[in-house]
Amino acid sequence: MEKIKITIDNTEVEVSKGATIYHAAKQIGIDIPVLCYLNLEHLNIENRPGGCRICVVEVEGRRNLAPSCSTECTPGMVVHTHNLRVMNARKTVLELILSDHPKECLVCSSSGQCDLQKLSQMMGIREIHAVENAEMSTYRKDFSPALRRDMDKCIMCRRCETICNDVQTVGALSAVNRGFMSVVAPAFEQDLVDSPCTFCGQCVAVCPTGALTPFDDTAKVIRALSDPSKTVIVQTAPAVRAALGEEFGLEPGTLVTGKMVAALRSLGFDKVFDTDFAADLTIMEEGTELLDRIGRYLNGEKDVKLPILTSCCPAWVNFFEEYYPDMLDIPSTARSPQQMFGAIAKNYYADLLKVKREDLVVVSVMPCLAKKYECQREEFSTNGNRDVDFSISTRELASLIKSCNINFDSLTEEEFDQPLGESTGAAVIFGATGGVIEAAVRTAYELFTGKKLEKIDFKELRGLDGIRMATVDFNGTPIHIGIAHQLGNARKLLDGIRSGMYNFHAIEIMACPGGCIGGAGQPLHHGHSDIIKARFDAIYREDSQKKIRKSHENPFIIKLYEEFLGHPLSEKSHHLLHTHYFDKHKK
Amino acid sequence: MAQFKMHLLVCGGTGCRASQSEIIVENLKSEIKNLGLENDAQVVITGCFGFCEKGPIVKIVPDNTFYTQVKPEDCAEIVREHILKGRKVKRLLYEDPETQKHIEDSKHMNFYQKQIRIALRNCGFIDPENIDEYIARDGYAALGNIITGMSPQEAIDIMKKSGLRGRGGGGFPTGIKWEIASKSKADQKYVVCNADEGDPGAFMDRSILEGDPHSVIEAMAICGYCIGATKGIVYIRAEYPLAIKRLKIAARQSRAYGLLGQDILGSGFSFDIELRYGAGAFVCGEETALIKSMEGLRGEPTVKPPFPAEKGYLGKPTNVNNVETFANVPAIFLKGADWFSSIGTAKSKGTKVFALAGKINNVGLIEVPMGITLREVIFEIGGGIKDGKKFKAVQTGGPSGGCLTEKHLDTPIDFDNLIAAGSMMGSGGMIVMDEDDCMVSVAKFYLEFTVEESCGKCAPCRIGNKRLHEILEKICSGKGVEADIDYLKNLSRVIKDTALCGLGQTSPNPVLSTIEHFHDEYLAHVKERICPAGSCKALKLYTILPDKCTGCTACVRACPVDAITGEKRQAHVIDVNKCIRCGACYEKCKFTAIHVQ
Amino acid sequence: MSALILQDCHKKTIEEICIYYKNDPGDLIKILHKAQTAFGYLPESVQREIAFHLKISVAKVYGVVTFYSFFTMTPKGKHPISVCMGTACYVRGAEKVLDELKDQLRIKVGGVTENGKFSLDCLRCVGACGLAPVLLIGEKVYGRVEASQIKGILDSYQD
Amino acid sequence: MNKIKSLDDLRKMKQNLEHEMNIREKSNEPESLVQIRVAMATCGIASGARTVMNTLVEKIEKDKIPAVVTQGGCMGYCYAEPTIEVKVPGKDPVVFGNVDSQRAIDILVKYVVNGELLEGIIPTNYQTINEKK
Repeated sequence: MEKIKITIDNTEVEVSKGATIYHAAKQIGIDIPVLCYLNLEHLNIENRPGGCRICVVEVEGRRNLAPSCSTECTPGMVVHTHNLRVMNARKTVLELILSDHPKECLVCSSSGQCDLQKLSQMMGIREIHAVENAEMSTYRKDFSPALRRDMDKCIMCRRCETICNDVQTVGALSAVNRGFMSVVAPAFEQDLVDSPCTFCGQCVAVCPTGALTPFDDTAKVIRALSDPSKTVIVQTAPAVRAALGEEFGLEPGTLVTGKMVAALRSLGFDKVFDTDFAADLTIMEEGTELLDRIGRYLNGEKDVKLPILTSCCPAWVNFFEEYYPDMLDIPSTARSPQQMFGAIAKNYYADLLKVKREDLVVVSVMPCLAKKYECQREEFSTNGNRDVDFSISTRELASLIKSCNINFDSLTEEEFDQPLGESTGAAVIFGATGGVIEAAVRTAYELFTGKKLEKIDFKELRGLDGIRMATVDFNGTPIHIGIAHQLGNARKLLDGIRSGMYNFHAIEIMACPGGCIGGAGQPLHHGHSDIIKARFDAIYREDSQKKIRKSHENPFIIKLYEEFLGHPLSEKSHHLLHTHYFDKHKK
Repeated sequence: MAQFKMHLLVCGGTGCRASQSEIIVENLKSEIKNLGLENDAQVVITGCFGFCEKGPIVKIVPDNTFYTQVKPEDCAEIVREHILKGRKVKRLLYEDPETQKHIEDSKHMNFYQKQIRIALRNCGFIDPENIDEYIARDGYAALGNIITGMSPQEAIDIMKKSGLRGRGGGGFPTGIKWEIASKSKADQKYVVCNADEGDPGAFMDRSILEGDPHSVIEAMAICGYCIGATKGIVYIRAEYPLAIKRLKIAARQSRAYGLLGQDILGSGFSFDIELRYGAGAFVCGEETALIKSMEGLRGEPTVKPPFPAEKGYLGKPTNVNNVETFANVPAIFLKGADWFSSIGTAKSKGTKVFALAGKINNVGLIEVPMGITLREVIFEIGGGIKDGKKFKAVQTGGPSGGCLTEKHLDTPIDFDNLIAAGSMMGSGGMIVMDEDDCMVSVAKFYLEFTVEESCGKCAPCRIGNKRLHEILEKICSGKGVEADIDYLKNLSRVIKDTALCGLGQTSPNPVLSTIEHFHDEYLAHVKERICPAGSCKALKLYTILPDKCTGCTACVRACPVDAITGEKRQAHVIDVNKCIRCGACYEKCKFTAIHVQ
Repeated sequence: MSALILQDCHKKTIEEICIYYKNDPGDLIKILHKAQTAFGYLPESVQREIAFHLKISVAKVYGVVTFYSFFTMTPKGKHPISVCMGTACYVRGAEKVLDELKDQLRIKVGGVTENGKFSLDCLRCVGACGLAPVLLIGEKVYGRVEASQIKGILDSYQD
Repeated sequence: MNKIKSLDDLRKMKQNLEHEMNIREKSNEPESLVQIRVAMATCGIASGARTVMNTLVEKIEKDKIPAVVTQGGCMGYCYAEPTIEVKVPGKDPVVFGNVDSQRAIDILVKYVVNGELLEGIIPTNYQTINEKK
């Protein structure tokens, strides 16, 4: 790579050709502030519209200031990142942005998380020069089951637009209008529920302000907890334990399973269970379904639909219901772990406790916003009573813990309750891309071949590449597996299948970058994709430390089948653990 | 074939068509037929003559008779008197506003005397819908010479030598632009003609396309040969239906002659053009925004570099020039780079087309050599200020430009001098203002335009211009304070320094230049609460002239805020502090005793 | 925003326009121009249909429609009135003409009179600066318009 | 329309077409051309001015004489109609009376092209038609 030398703030720095001033500065420890710029290096996601103009610097010999995020270094360039001209420009531009931004930071749900707030603090903004009663651009607010849009707070960084279109290829959002009234919105500025939005929430995950925030049911959870007539149980998704600690200042990648359980118990949940239990259950059902289809396929049955697609991710389910209505028969019919847990809790566990379904409140803690929507789907309710009553996010759990005066750091680690708290390493890795299919392979291999698996780690299925393909040897039968995370990659894979370019037996798809660990309910990464990498490693660390690492060996799962379900794909299973899909256009 | 002795050239530009020039053509033709003069006189519909103030224009050659404001009912007289009997119809001749003399020969009109027409060489001269007339004037000869006898680099060298700079506003040397695009390697390249003229008050590109579409097509083909492109795209405003029509006709004719298409003139070079329509977004005049728009997207500019010459339309190297720039190209190759560079100033060669408008006698389109002074343009060609008022300022460069004043009248006009004076060439709009124009309001007017046309992508332009406008509004409504002027200045400078594209980077120019040249006027607004030009409604000062007031009390009853007091049959007084400047008293007073300042 | 429910013939028109441009999203703006010529405006249903044929998101189509001032989502009046607000017209009193029109028609810029007879818009320079201020009603150009003439001009549109 | 196949074809085509534009081209720079003005008032036309004009135009076109023919009103020499005024660049204008087709050609060939003096010049006080009231 060709190298060039430039001078930044009187320091010479050597950079690769093509590097931007922003990156060159970073190399020598100068952090130029940015607002619209977003670079998730590990995931190949970049948003660089050059629109906010906060990152401007002075380049000697240039007429105007240069946006450092998108100006390439040229040999001999002399850059000043903080002289009077630059500081004045940055401050003035920031004031302009603030002059069109509601000043309700104290009560904003992004308070403390907001990049704009942090920036104005950093820049020492103490007043906003503008005409009295300066006009603000205002828009209709939009509440959906998973997220809310308050676009008065939009600063047109376009991150959400880039994510929704270029990364996720969902196309729910676009910049609309022009000039002062321009904003990112669904078509006709209608509500998100009327758009193709999948509620993946990745727009929320990258929003630098409080314009896009999760729909928050924490208040209802608190009410349920304080209602003596209710038994409130909680399930926590695998990805939550790998990220929750970040909200309490712990290093990314710190596993806080035991502290999390302790905190939940101290919040007053009657039972603290694990979604991982349901994940093991999912593998039993989905794995069996996979083997059934492969078996029939190998027997030469013509109408067998392959590949089988995983169906744990509700945003992904929404995506194929919207865009692949012709392929609704290929995903696994197995419900997601969250919903399996809900169904078992309300139909099995409630009976064990001898409480009425209506008096058992099931709360889920999820890394995900789409789960908030999923638990509201009609098919997951019985007589208007949901299997999962409320879904709150990792971030919301953190603030609930904080607001209840619980000192997370000093908690003693505790264990999950039983029977719905036992889980295997296979369930843990559901939290990362490739994990579900690896878990399925671990079980399917043994069931298919009747042999014990020698090597439990399927490293060929792991990684953060957007699309991965691998072939697993099932004792002489090659099983072709495809993996994609982020919906744009899913689309590529699906289009390839539709056109006959790919031949897979099984495909795992997760809507969020890195899988659930990068979900929109997780602590915000603020553009640092290495955080996602750290969570990814933590998940596999937890797996390797587990005593049992294959779902079909989970003793409580075995017991559940013996006592209640019978066997995988039994009639009861079908009724409680499987679902069907809808063509969104026919709604 | 009949040998016509006279040609009646009738302007078929948008302006004259709006005043029934099509009917005029019909009437002239039928009267010629009536009198059996079909073999003597030919009626030709041409492009714009530029003298839009007095349209519709009928020009008769070879005697250069210039009839102005011709009405359909005048046609019979023109034919009977002039064509048949050789007597000019005096009352329709152009009358010099100074001498009040009718001028028989357009060569003697001040309007035309100082003009040199290169880009407009065929406008008002040929029938734009007839390719033969273009060919008769050496049309496509430049293209033919180049593609059969020159290497692309040789042609580029001529362009560079000519010193032609982009006429769209920036003034980037055209030859260098072509050279960069020619050196970019790609399987496909594009030549784009920017005809998305959007400056309010500038209409030269439209006039060229309406009056001489072939010159643009020829130049695009030349450019295509030079940079190695076989495809050309004209991005044109949808609001220009006539220009679109003429361009389409021209392209069709060129194709029929094989001057567009495969293997042009047996040279092996192929080139064709297509049209794309703008849809009402000023920012699409900026080349990166234009490219986005051509791709069917929102016309939002992108950060440069990469420049379109490296990565443009569909990611391919793209050369974008505007209409006027292209219109110069064939002439340069026909007459030589030396000829072209002999016209103009040291760094600005050739001519520039300006659209003269505002409070000036001769509104119209003119083409003058670079280096001409504003005084010559406004007072000689433009015929001075309307209604004998006093010249105050001239705005050049549209919303991106600034105001020039009395002290700039003798500055030679070229790219660099205008920038040094705080304005810019822009696309060539020139709006003349007189003593009745309030410069704060003028700045406000332009900001209103920018606010409406800002694409909204970058914060300084989206919000900053809005705030500038709000402050100007505040000053015009009499609520401004002195600190506002300082804030205007700082905000303007920051917007210039930080905005993403040319639109934002130049949008504060009207504010900065009016503050610089008319600081007193701003001060009068904020300190004395007076609008010296008397144009800001909220700053009008109403007083009662005691000697005229009869004390009838009509005004007292009209005043909605009881600001007028006085005894019956005694002179009344207006309390300035109470007065809301509604003007009700002024309307009611029968004795013109209310004085407005 | 008025809801136009597409009939089969409407759908066919849109399909033909899209096919003419090979369903190429790069020609979206041309397609929108043609559709607006065909329908007079671009209601939601038309935009949805176009998005469907071009296989792009409706949000993108809407984003483009709302970016360009030439495109409109409201039907125009029978006699669309446009006031030129170019600089030349502005300094020669276009604002007064516009105010008078607003008063007479009792609508704002961008509005349509209740009876659907007139709609009022501004545009930027028709290039008839010699005739400033200029007013267009339909295709007809009125030059050197004064506020006092407005009533007479409007009255001449009887139907 | 036939395709133009080469640069030569284009040049030939230009030559064939340019005469149609001559009148306009000439009007562009009248000062450098010989200006011939034919008096075309009623008296002139009655005496055959139109024929004279046609002859002039055709001859100029045929021989590519750098001259332009325009019409004028009555010059006041009704006794000598048809009359034409000829102004050679750099010289004072001269008026010829009683011009017929043959004389018109003579004037063109002898006076305009060869600069010979001809008979039949009407003495004037060197007023051009323009200045006449």
